Amino acid sequence: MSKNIQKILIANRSEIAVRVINACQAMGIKSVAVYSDADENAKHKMLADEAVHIGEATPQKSYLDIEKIINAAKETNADAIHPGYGFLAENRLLAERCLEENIIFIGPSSDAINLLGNKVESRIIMADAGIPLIPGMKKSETDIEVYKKAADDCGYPVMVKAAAGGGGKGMRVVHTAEEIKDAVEAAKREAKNAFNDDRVYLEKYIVNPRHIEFQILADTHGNTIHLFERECSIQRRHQKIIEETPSVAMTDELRTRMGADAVRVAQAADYVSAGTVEFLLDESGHYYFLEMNTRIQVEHPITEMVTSVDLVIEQIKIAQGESIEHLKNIRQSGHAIECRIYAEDGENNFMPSIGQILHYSEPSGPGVRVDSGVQKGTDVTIDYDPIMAKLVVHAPSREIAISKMIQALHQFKILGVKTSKKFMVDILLHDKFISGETYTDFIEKYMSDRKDLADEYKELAVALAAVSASSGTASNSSTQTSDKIATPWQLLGAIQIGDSIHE
Amino acid sequence: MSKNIQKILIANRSEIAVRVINACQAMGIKSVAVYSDADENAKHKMLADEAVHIGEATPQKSYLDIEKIINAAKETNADAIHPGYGFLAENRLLAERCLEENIIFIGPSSDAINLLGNKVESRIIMADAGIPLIPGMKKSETDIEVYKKAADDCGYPVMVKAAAGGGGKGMRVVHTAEEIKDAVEAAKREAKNAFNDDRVYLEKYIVNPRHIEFQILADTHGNTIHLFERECSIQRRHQKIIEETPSVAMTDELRTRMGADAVRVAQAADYVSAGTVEFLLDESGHYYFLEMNTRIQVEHPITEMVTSVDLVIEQIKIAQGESIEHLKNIRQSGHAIECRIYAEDGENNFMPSIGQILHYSEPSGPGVRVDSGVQKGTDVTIDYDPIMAKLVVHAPSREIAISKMIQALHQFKILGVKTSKKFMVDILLHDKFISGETYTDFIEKYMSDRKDLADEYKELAVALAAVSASSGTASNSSTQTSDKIATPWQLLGAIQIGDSIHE
Amino acid sequence: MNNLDFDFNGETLTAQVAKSQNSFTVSFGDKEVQLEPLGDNLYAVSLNGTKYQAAVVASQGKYFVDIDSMLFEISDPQAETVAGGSGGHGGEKDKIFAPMPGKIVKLMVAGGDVVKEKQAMVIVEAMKMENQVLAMANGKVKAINFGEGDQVDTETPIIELELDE
Amino acid sequence: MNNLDFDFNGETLTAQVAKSQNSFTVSFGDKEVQLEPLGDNLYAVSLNGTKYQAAVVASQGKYFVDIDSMLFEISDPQAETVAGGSGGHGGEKDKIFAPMPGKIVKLMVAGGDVVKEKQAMVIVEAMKMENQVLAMANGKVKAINFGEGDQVDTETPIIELELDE
Repeated sequence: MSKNIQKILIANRSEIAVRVINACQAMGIKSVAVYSDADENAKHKMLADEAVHIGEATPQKSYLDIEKIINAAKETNADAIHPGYGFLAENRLLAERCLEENIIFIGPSSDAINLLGNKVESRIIMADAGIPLIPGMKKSETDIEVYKKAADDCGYPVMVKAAAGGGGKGMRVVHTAEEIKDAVEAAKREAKNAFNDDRVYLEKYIVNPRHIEFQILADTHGNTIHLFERECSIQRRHQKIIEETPSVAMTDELRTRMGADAVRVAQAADYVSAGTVEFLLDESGHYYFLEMNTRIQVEHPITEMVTSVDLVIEQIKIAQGESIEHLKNIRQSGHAIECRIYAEDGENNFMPSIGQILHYSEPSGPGVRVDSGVQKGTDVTIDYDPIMAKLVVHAPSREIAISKMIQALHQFKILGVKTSKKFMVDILLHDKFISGETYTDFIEKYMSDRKDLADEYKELAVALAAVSASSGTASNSSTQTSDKIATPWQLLGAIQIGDSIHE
Repeated sequence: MSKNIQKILIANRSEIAVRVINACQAMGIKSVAVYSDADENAKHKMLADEAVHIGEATPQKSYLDIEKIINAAKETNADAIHPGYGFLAENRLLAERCLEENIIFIGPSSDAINLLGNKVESRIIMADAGIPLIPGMKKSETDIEVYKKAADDCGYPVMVKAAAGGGGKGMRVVHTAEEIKDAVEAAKREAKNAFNDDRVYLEKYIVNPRHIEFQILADTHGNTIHLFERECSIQRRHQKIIEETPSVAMTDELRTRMGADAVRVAQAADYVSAGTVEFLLDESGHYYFLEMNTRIQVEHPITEMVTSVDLVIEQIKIAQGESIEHLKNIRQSGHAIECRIYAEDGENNFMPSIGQILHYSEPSGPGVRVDSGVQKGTDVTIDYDPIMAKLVVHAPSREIAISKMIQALHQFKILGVKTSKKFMVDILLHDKFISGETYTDFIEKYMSDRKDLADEYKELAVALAAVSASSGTASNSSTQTSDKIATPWQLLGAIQIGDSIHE
Repeated sequence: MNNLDFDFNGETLTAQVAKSQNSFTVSFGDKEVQLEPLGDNLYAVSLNGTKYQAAVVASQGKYFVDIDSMLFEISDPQAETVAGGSGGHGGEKDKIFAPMPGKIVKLMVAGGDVVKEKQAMVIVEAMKMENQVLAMANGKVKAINFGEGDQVDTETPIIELELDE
Repeated sequence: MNNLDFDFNGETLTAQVAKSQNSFTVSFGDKEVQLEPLGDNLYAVSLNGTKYQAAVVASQGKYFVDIDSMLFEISDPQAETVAGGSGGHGGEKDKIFAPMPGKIVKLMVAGGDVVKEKQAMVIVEAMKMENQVLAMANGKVKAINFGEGDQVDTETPIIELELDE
C-alpha cells in the first residue's frame, strides 16, 4: 500500500540538502528548502522549488527548531520531511511531530530512533541479540567516581562518549585517572551543545581498530538488507575525513558474518529506512558493535558507487511504502573513495577556516562525483559544520581509485577558505595507506611529521600571482573576506588528533 | 606476459583525448597530447603531461598524418599510442606503423581493422559465420547501373553507405531510382573526405529499426566477452545524439542471442581490444549485423555506468597483455543515458555553430558524469567535429534516468555557441520516448513540429540580460566571437533528417 | 532602480531592475522575475512560482542566455552597431552566401542557369559535413564568384542572381 | 614585459611576466614557469618539466593560489595595507585573542593566576567545535575582558598577561 509523495521539505542545509533536492528532481517530487539568516545566499535554498525562511543563524533558532520545520512543511503543503544528517535527523521528537501532523518522516520510527539514539539502552538490546559489544559503563552517571571505577574495570585507555552522540562531538579518549574529570565535563558540554543532551558514558578503548560500518536498508514489508561495508578509519578529531569501500581488511567470510550481524542489529530495533551499523574491527579480526546511526550517512555515496543503488531514492521509496525486494541481489563492483572537503586548514591542525569562496571549480569525468553545498560567492561562516563538499571516485581497483582521487583533489579548486586537500593527498600517497594499514590512529601515527614543501612551490605560486596581477583582473573578486588565521590557538581535540574512533 | 606501458601518446583531440588522459593518470601512466594550430589553446593539450605540435588545422596535415603521429611518439619516447575514435582510430596503417616502430597500438590488429573496416569483405566473413545480414551489394562499384540494379533487387528504400564509413559520413537513404546517382556521388565525396576512401555500396533499408549495439572486450588470452547492449536509435543526420542502456526493446532471451552473435563476430575477426558490434533490430525482433567498429565508441560511458567497468583502462590493460578473465561475471545495474553536446543549433536543423565559449559550467552530483573537451575560452572552429562534451547519467530506472538527464541538461551551461540541449530535453519529455518507441526515425517522425516557446520566456530572458547589464559586468567576456547564423542554408543530410540509421 | 530597454525578437521590452542584498527583481509592468545568483553568471530565476536554472554572459553587445536549456541571444540596444557586418544576409535574396567559412565541394549551377526557390545551388563543406545552400527566390544566375575547391568566407557572395520580378 | 615583486613567506621574489598568444612565461632569474589558461582563474603550470593544475584569484590585496592542492596566500606588496588590523596577532604574546569569532564556553584561569607557555587559558566554541586557546609565553594574568557565555571577536583580547622577563 504505497502513498506517492508529492513534495518533500528538507530539514537541513548544505550538501546533504542539495543531495536530497537532486533525488526529488530525479523522482519528479517537488522540494522545499528551509534556511536561516546565514543561508540567504545558500545553494540549497536556491535550487529547491520553494524555500522557507526559518529564523536566525543559531541552529537552535532555525534548523533545530522542530516547530518551525513543521510549520514550514504545513505552510508549503509538503507531505514529507527528509531530515538529512545532523541537526534533527536523529531526533525522535521530529518523527513524532510528523506522525501527529500526518506528514511522512523519511526515516525510521521514533521508537527506533529513540532506542538506537540512546547508546546505553541499545547496548542492552544488542547484547541480548548476541551482537558483540565493547565492555564499559551501561549509562550516564552524575557521580564522577562511577566513571573512574568503570575506567579501572575496563583498564585504560578508555573512551568517554555522548549517549546521544555522533560526528565526534562529545568524545574524549582518556589515558589516566587524572584526566577523567576534565574529559567528562568537556564531553558533557559539547554533547549539551550539539545534541541538547549532556549524558555521557565510558567504555574500553580498542587499540589499533578499524572503523567498519555496514549500510542497511529496511522496508515496511519485512525486508532488511545490508549493502556491504565502508571503512572509515581515517579520522581527525574523531571525525571521518576519508572513507572507502570495500575495506582492505574484509574477507568474504568476515563480510558475511558482520553483514549478518548488522542486519540483526537493525531487525532487533524494528528498523525501517536507511541506517548504518558501526563496528570496530581489531587487528585479530574481532569486531564490536558501536552504534547504529538512524539516518543517511555523510559517506553514503561510496556505497552508491559500488552498488549502483541510490540510497536517498530508496529512502524515499521506502517511506512511500515500497519494497526493497529488487535489491536483494546487489553486488559490490570496483572500489570507491570519498574525501570530505571541509573549510579547515589541513596544514594547521584542521583549524576551521571561514570566509567567502572566491573561486570554485569541480573536477569531472569518468568515475568522479562531487556532492556540493557551496558555490562561488558562498560565505562559509562560523555557524555550522564546515563541510563544503564531498569528492567521490569510483574505479576498478583500490590502486586506481587512489590515483584518481589524488588527481580529482588537484582539480577541485576552492579558493578563499582553507581546505585539507593537500593533507588528504599526502595520506593517499602514504605507503601505509597504500598498503591498507588504515587504523583509526593513522593520522596521529603517520601524518604528524609532514614535510613543509612550501619552499619548492615558491616560484610556481608567485608566478600565478604575477599572471593574475598582470592580467588586469587584479581584484577580480569580491567582498567580505575575513579569514584571519590563528596564532596562539590549538584545537582541543587536536591534543590527541586522530587517537581514536567513530563517525 | 604483460608489458607495462609507461607513456601513451593520444592521437586525437577534444573530449576523447581528455578521457584517455584521465585513464592514464588513474593508471600512473604519462600522457602525451598532440595538437594542431587550431588547438593551441585546447583542453587536451593542457592536461597532458607533454604536448607535441603536429601541424596545421586541416586534419590531413595534423591529426590524420600518420608519420607526424609516429614521430611525435618517438620524440617523446611514448611506448604506446591510443587513437581515440575518428581520425586514425580505424586506419590499419597506423596500427602497422606502430608495429614496425615497436610502439604498442592500443586497439585491434591491423588485420582485424582491415577486415572489419571493409564493410564488404566483413559481410562475407560474417555471413559464413552465420551472422544475420541485411540483403544488398557486396562491394563498391564504378558503374552506377550496378547500384541501380542492386537497389531494384532489394526493393526501395535502399541505403548508400561508405565501405570505410562511420559517424554518419558517406551515408544516404534513397527512395527512388532517380535519386541514386546524386546520392552515390555525394556519399563518395564525403567518404573520400572523411576516410580518404571513396568506396560506397548499397543495401536494403530496414523500416522502423532500432540501432542496437553490443560492447565487446577481447584479450590476447582468447577471452572475448560482451558488456551488454546500447540502444542508439535517436539520431539526426545518421548521427547518434542520445544513447541509452539497457534498451527497452531487449528481453533476456534476445540479449543472450544477440550478445552471443556479437561475440562470434569479434571472434570471427580474431578481434582483440574494445570494439562494438552494431545491429539493426526490427519491430518483429529480427536483427541484422551492420558492422563492427574497431575502436572505443563515443557512447562507451553508458556501458561503463551500468557495468562499473572502465573500458579505456581495460583497453590499456589488454594492450599490456593482461587478461579480462575477471570481467566474466559482469552485470548490468540501473539505467544510463548519454546526451552528446555538439556545437550545433538544435532549433535550426542542427546547423554547426562556431564561436568562442564565453561561459562553461557543468552539472554535478549523484549519477551525473561529464566527459568534456572544452572549457571557457575554447574556440569552436570549423575544422573538426563539433562535439564539445558528453553528458551521462545513471539512475536506478529508466524513468529516473530521464528526469535526471533533463535536470542535468538544464544545469549544463555553455554560452557562446548553440547546442541542442533544448531539442534533447524535448525528446526526453516526449511521450513516445518515454514509452520506448525509439526507432531510428524518431526525430523525423516526432520532432518536426516542435512548438516555438520563445515567447513564453521573453521576460525571463530579458530579465537575465537586464541583470547582467546592470551588474556592471556588461562585457565580462572576451574576443573573437563570430557565430554568424545562417539564412539560406540547409544541411544536405537534413533533407531526410533522421530517416535512418547507424553510428 | 534602473530602466533598460531590450529587443527580444523584434519586440521591445522595458525592464526595471531592483537589487536587494542577495537577489534581483526585474519587473515588466506587473510581471516580476526574481533572480538569485548561483555563482559566476549563474542564477536561479523564478516567474509565476516556477523556478528555472539560468546563465547569462555578455559579449560584444549581445547577451547570451540559457534558461532551462532554452538559448537566447539578446541585443543590447545601447551597443547596437558593435557586431557590424554580421547578423546574416537575410534581406539579400539575390546573393548566395556561405553562412560559415568552408570549402566549396560542388557548384550545382552554371552562369545563366534559371533557378527556382529552394533549388540547391552549391555544396559547402564545413565541420566535416557537406552542406547545401539553397536559392531563396526564383531567378537566373548572374555571377559565380568562386570555383570548386575554393575556400569561402561569409562576407563575399558565392553566387549572384538576377531575381524574377 | 613586466617586473613584479612579491612577498613569499618573508622572501621577496621578482617575477618577470611575458605573455604570448595563448600562454604566459614567468621568469625568476633563470627559472621559468609556463602558464596556460584553462578557463576562469585556472591554469596548467609547468616548471622543470613537471605539470601542475593551478588556480589563482585575487581579493583585497591578496592572491589565493592552489597548485596541485597546495594552498598559498600571497600578499601584493603594492596593496600591502589593505588588509589592515587582521593578519593575526603573532607579535603580541601578552594578549590572548580568539582567532575567529565565537563564544567563550570556559575560562580556565582567573585574574592574578601564574600561567606557563602552552597552558590552556580559555575554551572558545566556533563551528560546533570547542577550541582551546593556549598561552604563548610564561606570565601572570593581568586582565580578563570577557566572561563565560560571552561572544568574542578577533580584535579584542580575551585575556591580557604580564609576561615574565
